Amino acid sequence: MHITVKTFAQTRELSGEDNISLDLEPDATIDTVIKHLTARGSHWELALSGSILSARNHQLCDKQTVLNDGDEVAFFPPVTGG
Amino acid sequence: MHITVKTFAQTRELSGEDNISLDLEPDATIDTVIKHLTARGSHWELALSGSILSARNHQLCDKQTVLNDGDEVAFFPPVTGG
Amino acid sequence: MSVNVFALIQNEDFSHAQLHSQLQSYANAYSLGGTGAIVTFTGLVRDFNSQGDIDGIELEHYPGMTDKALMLLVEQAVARFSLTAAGAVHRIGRLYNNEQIVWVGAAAPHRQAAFDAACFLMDMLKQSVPLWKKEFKGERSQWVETKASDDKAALKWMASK
Amino acid sequence: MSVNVFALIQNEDFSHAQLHSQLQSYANAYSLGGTGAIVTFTGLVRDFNSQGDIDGIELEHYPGMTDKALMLLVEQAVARFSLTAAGAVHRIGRLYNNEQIVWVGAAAPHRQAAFDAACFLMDMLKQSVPLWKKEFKGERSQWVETKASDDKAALKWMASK
Repeated sequence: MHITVKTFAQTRELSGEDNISLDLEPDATIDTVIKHLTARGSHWELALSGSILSARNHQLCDKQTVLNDGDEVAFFPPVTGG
Repeated sequence: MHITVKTFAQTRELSGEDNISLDLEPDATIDTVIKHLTARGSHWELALSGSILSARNHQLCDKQTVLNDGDEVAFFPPVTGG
Repeated sequence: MSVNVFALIQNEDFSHAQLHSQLQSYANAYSLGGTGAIVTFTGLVRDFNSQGDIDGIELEHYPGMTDKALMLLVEQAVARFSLTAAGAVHRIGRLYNNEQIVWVGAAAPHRQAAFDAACFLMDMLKQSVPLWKKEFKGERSQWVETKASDDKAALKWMASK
Repeated sequence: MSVNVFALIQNEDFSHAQLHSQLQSYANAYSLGGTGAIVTFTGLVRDFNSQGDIDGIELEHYPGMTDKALMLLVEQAVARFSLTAAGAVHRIGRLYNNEQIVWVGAAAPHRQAAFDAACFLMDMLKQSVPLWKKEFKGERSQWVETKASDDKAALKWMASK
Protein backbone atom coordinates (compact mmCIF):
# COMPACT_ATOMS: atom_id res chain seq x y z
CA MET A 1 0.00 0.00 0.00
CA HIS A 2 0.91 3.60 -0.52
CA ILE A 3 1.10 6.42 2.03
CA THR A 4 2.31 10.03 2.20
CA VAL A 5 4.52 11.33 5.00
CA LYS A 6 4.70 14.97 6.09
CA THR A 7 6.99 16.62 8.61
CA PHE A 8 6.86 19.93 10.42
CA ALA A 9 9.01 22.33 12.45
CA GLN A 10 12.24 20.80 13.86
CA THR A 11 11.32 17.39 12.44
CA ARG A 12 11.16 18.94 8.97
CA GLU A 13 14.42 20.85 9.45
CA LEU A 14 16.35 17.88 10.87
CA SER A 15 15.12 15.37 8.29
CA GLY A 16 15.45 17.79 5.39
CA GLU A 17 12.30 16.30 3.81
CA ASP A 18 8.69 17.36 4.26
CA ASN A 19 6.70 15.36 1.70
CA ILE A 20 7.55 11.72 1.07
CA SER A 21 5.78 8.85 -0.68
CA LEU A 22 6.26 5.39 0.78
CA ASP A 23 5.23 1.92 -0.36
CA LEU A 24 4.55 -0.27 2.65
CA GLU A 25 3.56 -3.85 3.40
CA PRO A 26 -0.11 -4.45 4.42
CA ASP A 27 -0.84 -3.98 8.17
CA ALA A 28 1.92 -1.39 8.44
CA THR A 29 1.72 0.88 11.51
CA ILE A 30 3.17 4.25 12.41
CA ASP A 31 6.08 2.26 13.87
CA THR A 32 6.67 0.63 10.48
CA VAL A 33 6.92 4.06 8.90
CA ILE A 34 9.43 5.16 11.54
CA LYS A 35 11.58 2.09 10.77
CA HIS A 36 11.48 2.85 7.03
CA LEU A 37 12.48 6.46 7.59
CA THR A 38 15.25 5.91 10.14
CA ALA A 39 16.77 3.41 7.66
CA ARG A 40 17.36 6.40 5.39
CA GLY A 41 20.16 7.74 7.62
CA SER A 42 21.15 9.34 10.91
CA HIS A 43 19.46 12.67 10.06
CA TRP A 44 16.13 10.79 10.11
CA GLU A 45 17.04 9.01 13.33
CA LEU A 46 17.67 12.41 14.90
CA ALA A 47 14.53 13.91 13.38
CA LEU A 48 12.33 11.15 14.82
CA SER A 49 14.00 10.82 18.21
CA GLY A 50 12.69 12.14 21.51
CA SER A 51 9.06 12.97 22.25
CA ILE A 52 7.95 13.19 18.64
CA LEU A 53 4.20 13.23 17.88
CA SER A 54 2.47 11.46 15.03
CA ALA A 55 -0.81 12.03 13.21
CA ARG A 56 -2.80 9.89 10.79
CA ASN A 57 -5.14 11.71 8.42
CA HIS A 58 -4.98 14.90 10.52
CA GLN A 59 -5.62 13.21 13.86
CA LEU A 60 -3.05 12.64 16.59
CA CYS A 61 -2.35 8.91 16.94
CA ASP A 62 0.02 6.54 18.71
CA LYS A 63 2.82 4.42 17.23
CA GLN A 64 0.72 1.23 17.10
CA THR A 65 -1.95 2.78 14.86
CA VAL A 66 -2.54 0.59 11.79
CA LEU A 67 -2.46 2.38 8.44
CA ASN A 68 -4.57 2.07 5.29
CA ASP A 69 -3.74 2.64 1.67
CA GLY A 70 -3.78 6.37 0.86
CA ASP A 71 -3.23 7.56 4.45
CA GLU A 72 -1.41 10.78 5.20
CA VAL A 73 1.00 10.35 8.10
CA ALA A 74 2.75 13.26 9.82
CA PHE A 75 5.58 13.61 12.33
CA PHE A 76 6.27 16.70 14.37
CA PRO A 77 7.57 17.91 17.74
CA PRO A 78 5.29 18.80 20.68
CA VAL A 79 3.21 21.82 19.67
CA THR A 80 3.96 25.34 20.91
CA GLY A 81 1.07 27.52 19.75
CA GLY A 82 -0.98 29.88 21.87
CA MET B 1 -19.84 63.38 69.15
CA HIS B 2 -21.95 63.36 66.08
CA ILE B 3 -22.21 60.71 63.33
CA THR B 4 -24.35 59.98 60.27
CA VAL B 5 -25.88 56.57 59.60
CA LYS B 6 -26.84 55.28 56.16
CA THR B 7 -28.65 52.09 55.21
CA PHE B 8 -29.00 50.22 51.92
CA ALA B 9 -31.05 47.49 50.25
CA GLN B 10 -33.06 45.27 52.63
CA THR B 11 -31.60 47.08 55.65
CA ARG B 12 -33.02 50.35 54.27
CA GLU B 13 -36.38 48.79 53.46
CA LEU B 14 -36.77 47.03 56.83
CA SER B 15 -35.69 49.99 58.95
CA GLY B 16 -37.62 52.51 56.87
CA GLU B 17 -34.80 55.06 57.39
CA ASP B 18 -31.74 55.67 55.23
CA ASN B 19 -30.10 58.81 56.61
CA ILE B 20 -29.94 59.34 60.37
CA SER B 21 -27.99 61.71 62.59
CA LEU B 22 -26.93 60.38 65.99
CA ASP B 23 -25.27 62.00 69.01
CA LEU B 24 -23.05 59.46 70.75
CA GLU B 25 -20.82 59.25 73.83
CA PRO B 26 -17.03 59.45 73.18
CA ASP B 27 -15.38 56.08 72.35
CA ALA B 28 -18.57 54.82 70.74
CA THR B 29 -18.13 51.85 68.39
CA ILE B 30 -20.21 50.34 65.58
CA ASP B 31 -21.76 48.17 68.31
CA THR B 32 -22.82 51.31 70.20
CA VAL B 33 -24.59 52.54 67.07
CA ILE B 34 -26.37 49.20 66.71
CA LYS B 35 -27.59 49.46 70.33
CA HIS B 36 -28.90 53.00 69.75
CA LEU B 37 -30.74 51.98 66.60
CA THR B 38 -32.28 48.73 67.89
CA ALA B 39 -33.64 50.77 70.85
CA ARG B 40 -35.79 52.58 68.29
CA GLY B 41 -38.01 49.55 67.79
CA SER B 42 -38.42 46.02 66.45
CA HIS B 43 -38.18 47.14 62.79
CA TRP B 44 -34.60 48.21 63.52
CA GLU B 45 -33.88 44.97 65.37
CA LEU B 46 -35.02 43.10 62.26
CA ALA B 47 -33.10 45.41 59.92
CA LEU B 48 -29.84 44.87 61.79
CA SER B 49 -30.20 41.14 62.49
CA GLY B 50 -28.41 38.33 60.67
CA SER B 51 -25.18 38.70 58.73
CA ILE B 52 -25.37 42.47 58.35
CA LEU B 53 -22.24 44.31 57.17
CA SER B 54 -20.99 47.66 58.43
CA ALA B 55 -18.78 50.35 56.92
CA ARG B 56 -17.09 53.38 58.45
CA ASN B 57 -16.27 56.23 56.08
CA HIS B 58 -16.74 54.01 53.02
CA GLN B 59 -14.61 51.12 54.27
CA LEU B 60 -15.92 47.78 55.49
CA CYS B 61 -15.28 47.46 59.26
CA ASP B 62 -16.16 45.18 62.15
CA LYS B 63 -18.46 45.85 65.09
CA GLN B 64 -15.62 46.80 67.47
CA THR B 65 -14.40 49.65 65.28
CA VAL B 66 -14.14 52.88 67.31
CA LEU B 67 -15.80 55.93 65.79
CA ASN B 68 -14.78 59.58 65.56
CA ASP B 69 -16.81 62.75 65.42
CA GLY B 70 -18.15 63.31 61.91
CA ASP B 71 -17.92 59.68 60.79
CA GLU B 72 -20.31 58.21 58.25
CA VAL B 73 -21.48 54.75 59.30
CA ALA B 74 -23.41 52.42 57.01
CA PHE B 75 -25.30 49.15 57.47
CA PHE B 76 -26.25 46.83 54.64
CA PRO B 77 -26.76 43.16 53.77
CA PRO B 78 -24.09 41.01 52.09
CA VAL B 79 -23.46 42.41 48.63
CA THR B 80 -24.84 40.80 45.45
CA GLY B 81 -23.26 42.66 42.54
CA GLY B 82 -21.50 41.13 39.56
CA MET C 1 -3.57 55.54 42.45
CA SER C 2 -1.64 53.50 39.92
CA VAL C 3 -1.45 54.70 36.33
CA ASN C 4 -2.50 51.39 34.81
CA VAL C 5 -5.91 50.90 36.42
CA PHE C 6 -9.46 52.10 35.96
CA ALA C 7 -12.73 51.55 37.81
CA LEU C 8 -16.12 52.96 36.86
CA ILE C 9 -19.63 52.82 38.29
CA GLN C 10 -22.20 54.06 35.81
CA ASN C 11 -25.82 53.92 34.67
CA GLU C 12 -25.02 53.91 30.96
CA ASP C 13 -24.14 50.85 28.94
CA PHE C 14 -20.45 50.27 28.13
CA SER C 15 -18.60 49.14 25.02
CA HIS C 16 -16.54 46.00 25.69
CA ALA C 17 -14.52 46.83 22.57
CA GLN C 18 -13.57 50.25 23.90
CA LEU C 19 -12.76 48.90 27.36
CA HIS C 20 -10.54 46.17 25.90
CA SER C 21 -8.68 48.78 23.86
CA GLN C 22 -8.35 51.06 26.88
CA LEU C 23 -6.93 48.19 28.94
CA GLN C 24 -4.45 47.37 26.20
CA SER C 25 -3.33 50.99 25.83
CA TYR C 26 -2.88 51.29 29.62
CA ALA C 27 -0.80 48.08 29.53
CA ASN C 28 1.29 49.40 26.62
CA ALA C 29 1.91 52.69 28.39
CA TYR C 30 2.98 50.79 31.49
CA SER C 31 5.20 48.24 29.75
CA LEU C 32 5.29 48.18 25.94
CA GLY C 33 5.75 44.62 24.74
CA GLY C 34 5.49 43.25 28.26
CA THR C 35 1.92 41.97 27.97
CA GLY C 36 1.39 38.44 26.68
CA ALA C 37 -2.17 37.84 27.87
CA ILE C 38 -5.42 39.75 28.26
CA VAL C 39 -8.46 38.16 29.90
CA THR C 40 -11.83 39.88 29.99
CA PHE C 41 -15.09 38.98 31.67
CA THR C 42 -18.47 40.40 30.67
CA GLY C 43 -21.54 39.73 32.82
CA LEU C 44 -25.01 39.83 31.26
CA VAL C 45 -28.54 39.78 32.70
CA ARG C 46 -29.98 36.28 32.34
CA ASP C 47 -33.72 35.95 31.73
CA PHE C 48 -34.29 33.45 34.53
CA ASN C 49 -33.58 32.74 38.18
CA SER C 50 -34.16 29.63 40.29
CA GLN C 51 -37.90 30.46 40.52
CA GLY C 52 -38.57 31.10 36.82
CA ASP C 53 -38.48 33.84 34.23
CA ILE C 54 -37.60 37.43 35.09
CA ASP C 55 -37.80 40.71 33.16
CA GLY C 56 -34.56 42.19 34.47
CA ILE C 57 -32.73 43.49 37.52
CA GLU C 58 -32.41 46.69 39.53
CA LEU C 59 -29.00 47.47 41.03
CA GLU C 60 -28.74 49.62 44.15
CA HIS C 61 -25.34 50.83 45.33
CA TYR C 62 -23.67 52.99 48.01
CA PRO C 63 -22.67 56.23 46.26
CA GLY C 64 -19.29 57.38 47.53
CA MET C 65 -18.17 53.90 48.59
CA THR C 66 -18.80 51.82 45.43
CA ASP C 67 -16.21 53.61 43.27
CA LYS C 68 -13.59 53.45 46.01
CA ALA C 69 -14.20 49.77 46.77
CA LEU C 70 -14.02 48.83 43.09
CA MET C 71 -10.83 50.83 42.54
CA LEU C 72 -9.27 49.30 45.67
CA LEU C 73 -10.07 45.83 44.33
CA VAL C 74 -8.53 46.59 40.92
CA GLU C 75 -5.37 47.88 42.60
CA GLN C 76 -5.20 44.77 44.79
CA ALA C 77 -5.42 42.61 41.66
CA VAL C 78 -2.58 44.52 39.96
CA ALA C 79 -0.32 44.11 43.00
CA ARG C 80 -1.21 40.50 43.74
CA PHE C 81 -0.89 39.17 40.17
CA SER C 82 1.81 41.56 38.87
CA LEU C 83 -0.48 42.80 36.13
CA THR C 84 0.52 45.30 33.45
CA ALA C 85 -3.02 46.76 33.61
CA ALA C 86 -6.48 46.09 35.02
CA GLY C 87 -9.91 47.66 34.86
CA ALA C 88 -13.49 47.17 36.00
CA VAL C 89 -16.85 48.73 35.13
CA HIS C 90 -20.14 48.04 36.91
CA ARG C 91 -23.52 49.40 35.94
CA ILE C 92 -26.25 50.45 38.38
CA GLY C 93 -29.98 51.11 38.04
CA ARG C 94 -32.53 49.13 36.06
CA LEU C 95 -31.18 46.63 33.53
CA TYR C 96 -33.25 44.39 31.29
CA ASN C 97 -32.57 40.81 30.17
CA ASN C 98 -29.47 40.34 28.04
CA GLU C 99 -28.05 43.77 28.93
CA GLN C 100 -24.44 44.08 30.07
CA ILE C 101 -23.94 44.44 33.86
CA VAL C 102 -20.23 44.23 34.55
CA TRP C 103 -16.89 44.05 32.77
CA VAL C 104 -13.46 43.26 34.21
CA GLY C 105 -10.19 42.98 32.35
CA ALA C 106 -6.65 41.96 33.31
CA ALA C 107 -3.42 42.23 31.28
CA ALA C 108 -0.30 40.29 32.34
CA PRO C 109 2.96 38.90 30.98
CA HIS C 110 1.66 35.31 31.29
CA ARG C 111 -1.77 33.78 30.79
CA GLN C 112 -2.31 32.20 34.19
CA ALA C 113 -1.89 35.53 36.00
CA ALA C 114 -4.40 37.18 33.65
CA PHE C 115 -6.94 34.37 34.15
CA ASP C 116 -6.45 34.32 37.92
CA ALA C 117 -6.72 38.11 38.20
CA ALA C 118 -9.97 38.32 36.21
CA CYS C 119 -11.42 35.49 38.28
CA PHE C 120 -10.22 37.17 41.52
CA LEU C 121 -11.81 40.48 40.47
CA MET C 122 -15.20 38.86 39.87
CA ASP C 123 -15.11 36.67 42.99
CA MET C 124 -14.06 39.54 45.27
CA LEU C 125 -16.40 42.08 43.64
CA LYS C 126 -19.22 39.80 44.76
CA GLN C 127 -17.86 40.04 48.30
CA SER C 128 -16.62 43.59 48.87
CA VAL C 129 -18.24 46.09 46.48
CA PRO C 130 -21.49 47.58 47.88
CA LEU C 131 -23.96 46.63 45.14
CA TRP C 132 -27.30 44.92 45.66
CA LYS C 133 -29.39 43.22 43.04
CA LYS C 134 -33.17 42.97 42.88
CA GLU C 135 -34.81 40.80 40.26
CA PHE C 136 -38.14 41.99 38.87
CA LYS C 137 -40.96 40.50 36.87
CA GLY C 138 -43.76 42.89 36.00
CA GLU C 139 -44.57 44.85 39.19
CA ARG C 140 -43.04 42.28 41.54
CA SER C 141 -39.44 42.38 42.67
CA GLN C 142 -37.26 40.40 45.03
CA TRP C 143 -33.79 40.91 46.49
CA VAL C 144 -31.20 38.42 45.30
CA GLU C 145 -29.71 36.26 48.06
CA THR C 146 -25.97 35.73 48.29
CA LYS C 147 -24.92 32.33 47.03
CA ALA C 148 -22.86 29.93 49.14
CA SER C 149 -20.77 29.20 46.01
CA ASP C 150 -19.90 32.91 45.74
CA ASP C 151 -18.81 33.07 49.38
CA LYS C 152 -16.68 29.98 48.85
CA ALA C 153 -15.05 31.47 45.73
CA ALA C 154 -14.09 34.63 47.60
CA LEU C 155 -12.84 32.72 50.64
CA LYS C 156 -10.48 30.76 48.40
CA TRP C 157 -8.65 34.00 47.50
CA MET C 158 -8.67 35.27 51.08
CA ALA C 159 -7.26 32.01 52.42
CA SER C 160 -4.48 31.65 49.84
CA LYS C 161 -1.76 34.30 49.70
CA MET D 1 -20.63 20.82 13.56
CA SER D 2 -22.53 22.75 16.19
CA VAL D 3 -24.20 26.03 15.24
CA ASN D 4 -22.71 27.99 18.13
CA VAL D 5 -18.98 27.55 17.50
CA PHE D 6 -16.28 28.98 15.26
CA ALA D 7 -12.59 28.26 14.71
CA LEU D 8 -10.26 30.12 12.37
CA ILE D 9 -6.61 29.84 11.35
CA GLN D 10 -5.44 32.92 9.50
CA ASN D 11 -2.49 35.12 8.56
CA GLU D 12 -4.36 38.39 8.97
CA ASP D 13 -4.85 40.22 12.23
CA PHE D 14 -8.24 39.89 13.95
CA SER D 15 -10.53 42.33 15.72
CA HIS D 16 -11.21 41.27 19.32
CA ALA D 17 -14.25 43.56 19.26
CA GLN D 18 -15.74 41.81 16.24
CA LEU D 19 -14.98 38.34 17.65
CA HIS D 20 -16.60 39.23 20.98
CA SER D 21 -19.71 40.45 19.16
CA GLN D 22 -19.76 37.33 16.98
CA LEU D 23 -19.54 35.11 20.05
CA GLN D 24 -22.38 37.01 21.70
CA SER D 25 -24.59 36.80 18.62
CA TYR D 26 -23.93 33.05 18.33
CA ALA D 27 -24.86 32.69 22.02
CA ASN D 28 -28.03 34.75 21.52
CA ALA D 29 -29.04 32.68 18.51
CA TYR D 30 -28.47 29.51 20.52
CA SER D 31 -30.24 30.65 23.71
CA LEU D 32 -31.47 34.25 23.93
CA GLY D 33 -31.21 35.44 27.52
CA GLY D 34 -29.43 32.27 28.61
CA THR D 35 -25.92 33.71 28.74
CA GLY D 36 -24.75 35.30 31.98
CA ALA D 37 -21.00 35.30 31.40
CA ILE D 38 -18.54 35.81 28.56
CA VAL D 39 -14.82 35.26 29.07
CA THR D 40 -12.26 36.09 26.39
CA PHE D 41 -8.53 35.54 26.20
CA THR D 42 -6.24 37.44 23.83
CA GLY D 43 -2.59 36.38 23.44
CA LEU D 44 0.01 38.93 22.34
CA VAL D 45 3.66 38.65 21.24
CA ARG D 46 5.92 39.63 24.16
CA ASP D 47 9.20 41.38 23.35
CA PHE D 48 11.34 39.03 25.44
CA ASN D 49 12.04 35.39 26.18
CA SER D 50 14.17 33.75 28.87
CA GLN D 51 17.36 34.64 26.93
CA GLY D 52 16.62 38.33 26.27
CA ASP D 53 14.90 40.60 23.78
CA ILE D 54 13.30 39.30 20.61
CA ASP D 55 11.86 40.99 17.51
CA GLY D 56 8.89 38.66 17.05
CA ILE D 57 7.79 35.14 16.25
CA GLU D 58 7.14 32.95 13.22
CA LEU D 59 4.30 30.45 13.47
CA GLU D 60 4.38 27.28 11.38
CA HIS D 61 1.33 25.02 11.23
CA TYR D 62 -0.02 21.86 9.59
CA PRO D 63 -2.43 23.02 6.88
CA GLY D 64 -5.43 20.73 6.79
CA MET D 65 -5.06 19.56 10.37
CA THR D 66 -4.84 22.85 12.27
CA ASP D 67 -8.37 24.03 11.48
CA LYS D 68 -9.86 20.63 12.32
CA ALA D 69 -7.93 20.31 15.59
CA LEU D 70 -8.95 23.81 16.69
CA MET D 71 -12.62 23.23 15.80
CA LEU D 72 -12.58 19.87 17.61
CA LEU D 73 -11.22 21.59 20.71
CA VAL D 74 -13.90 24.31 20.60
CA GLU D 75 -16.62 21.67 20.28
CA GLN D 76 -15.15 19.72 23.19
CA ALA D 77 -15.25 22.90 25.31
CA VAL D 78 -18.92 23.54 24.44
CA ALA D 79 -19.89 19.99 25.40
CA ARG D 80 -17.76 19.77 28.53
CA PHE D 81 -18.75 23.13 30.04
CA SER D 82 -22.32 23.39 28.64
CA LEU D 83 -21.48 26.63 26.86
CA THR D 84 -23.98 28.73 24.92
CA ALA D 85 -21.20 29.57 22.43
CA ALA D 86 -17.43 29.33 21.94
CA GLY D 87 -14.86 30.41 19.39
CA ALA D 88 -11.13 30.47 18.72
CA VAL D 89 -8.85 32.22 16.24
CA HIS D 90 -5.11 31.58 15.81
CA ARG D 91 -2.80 33.47 13.52
CA ILE D 92 0.10 31.93 11.58
CA GLY D 93 3.17 33.34 9.82
CA ARG D 94 5.45 36.14 11.00
CA LEU D 95 4.20 38.27 13.89
CA TYR D 96 6.04 41.17 15.48
CA ASN D 97 6.19 42.21 19.12
CA ASN D 98 2.89 43.32 20.62
CA GLU D 99 0.83 41.85 17.76
CA GLN D 100 -2.16 39.65 18.52
CA ILE D 101 -1.54 35.87 18.18
CA VAL D 102 -4.59 34.10 19.49
CA TRP D 103 -8.12 34.76 20.75
CA VAL D 104 -10.52 32.40 22.50
CA GLY D 105 -13.96 33.18 23.86
CA ALA D 106 -16.54 31.26 25.87
CA ALA D 107 -20.16 32.18 26.71
CA ALA D 108 -22.04 30.34 29.45
CA PRO D 109 -24.99 30.71 31.84
CA HIS D 110 -22.62 31.04 34.84
CA ARG D 111 -19.22 32.65 35.26
CA GLN D 112 -17.19 29.66 36.47
CA ALA D 113 -18.04 27.63 33.36
CA ALA D 114 -17.00 30.52 31.11
CA PHE D 115 -13.70 30.99 32.97
CA ASP D 116 -12.96 27.25 33.01
CA ALA D 117 -13.78 26.85 29.32
CA ALA D 118 -11.54 29.73 28.21
CA CYS D 119 -8.71 28.35 30.35
CA PHE D 120 -9.31 24.83 29.00
CA LEU D 121 -9.22 26.10 25.41
CA MET D 122 -5.85 27.81 25.94
CA ASP D 123 -4.31 24.94 27.92
CA MET D 124 -5.42 22.28 25.43
CA LEU D 125 -4.59 24.39 22.37
CA LYS D 126 -1.01 24.34 23.61
CA GLN D 127 -1.20 20.54 23.65
CA SER D 128 -3.22 19.41 20.65
CA VAL D 129 -3.28 22.02 17.86
CA PRO D 130 -0.36 21.61 15.39
CA LEU D 131 1.29 25.03 15.65
CA TRP D 132 4.99 25.66 16.23
CA LYS D 133 6.57 28.91 17.32
CA LYS D 134 10.00 30.22 16.38
CA GLU D 135 11.34 33.34 18.05
CA PHE D 136 13.53 35.60 15.96
CA LYS D 137 15.92 38.46 16.58
CA GLY D 138 17.48 39.98 13.47
CA GLU D 139 18.57 37.10 11.22
CA ARG D 140 18.72 34.55 14.02
CA SER D 141 15.79 32.39 15.03
CA GLN D 142 15.13 29.59 17.48
CA TRP D 143 12.31 27.11 18.01
CA VAL D 144 10.37 27.60 21.24
CA GLU D 145 10.56 24.63 23.60
CA THR D 146 7.42 23.28 25.25
CA LYS D 147 7.11 24.35 28.86
CA ALA D 148 6.62 21.85 31.69
CA SER D 149 4.01 24.22 33.16
CA ASP D 150 2.01 24.01 29.91
CA ASP D 151 2.10 20.20 29.93
CA LYS D 152 0.96 20.24 33.54
CA ALA D 153 -1.92 22.63 32.76
CA ALA D 154 -3.18 20.37 29.96
CA LEU D 155 -2.77 17.20 32.04
CA LYS D 156 -4.98 18.73 34.73
CA TRP D 157 -7.92 18.84 32.26
CA MET D 158 -7.16 15.36 30.89
CA ALA D 159 -7.01 13.86 34.39
CA SER D 160 -10.23 15.46 35.65
CA LYS D 161 -13.49 14.48 33.93
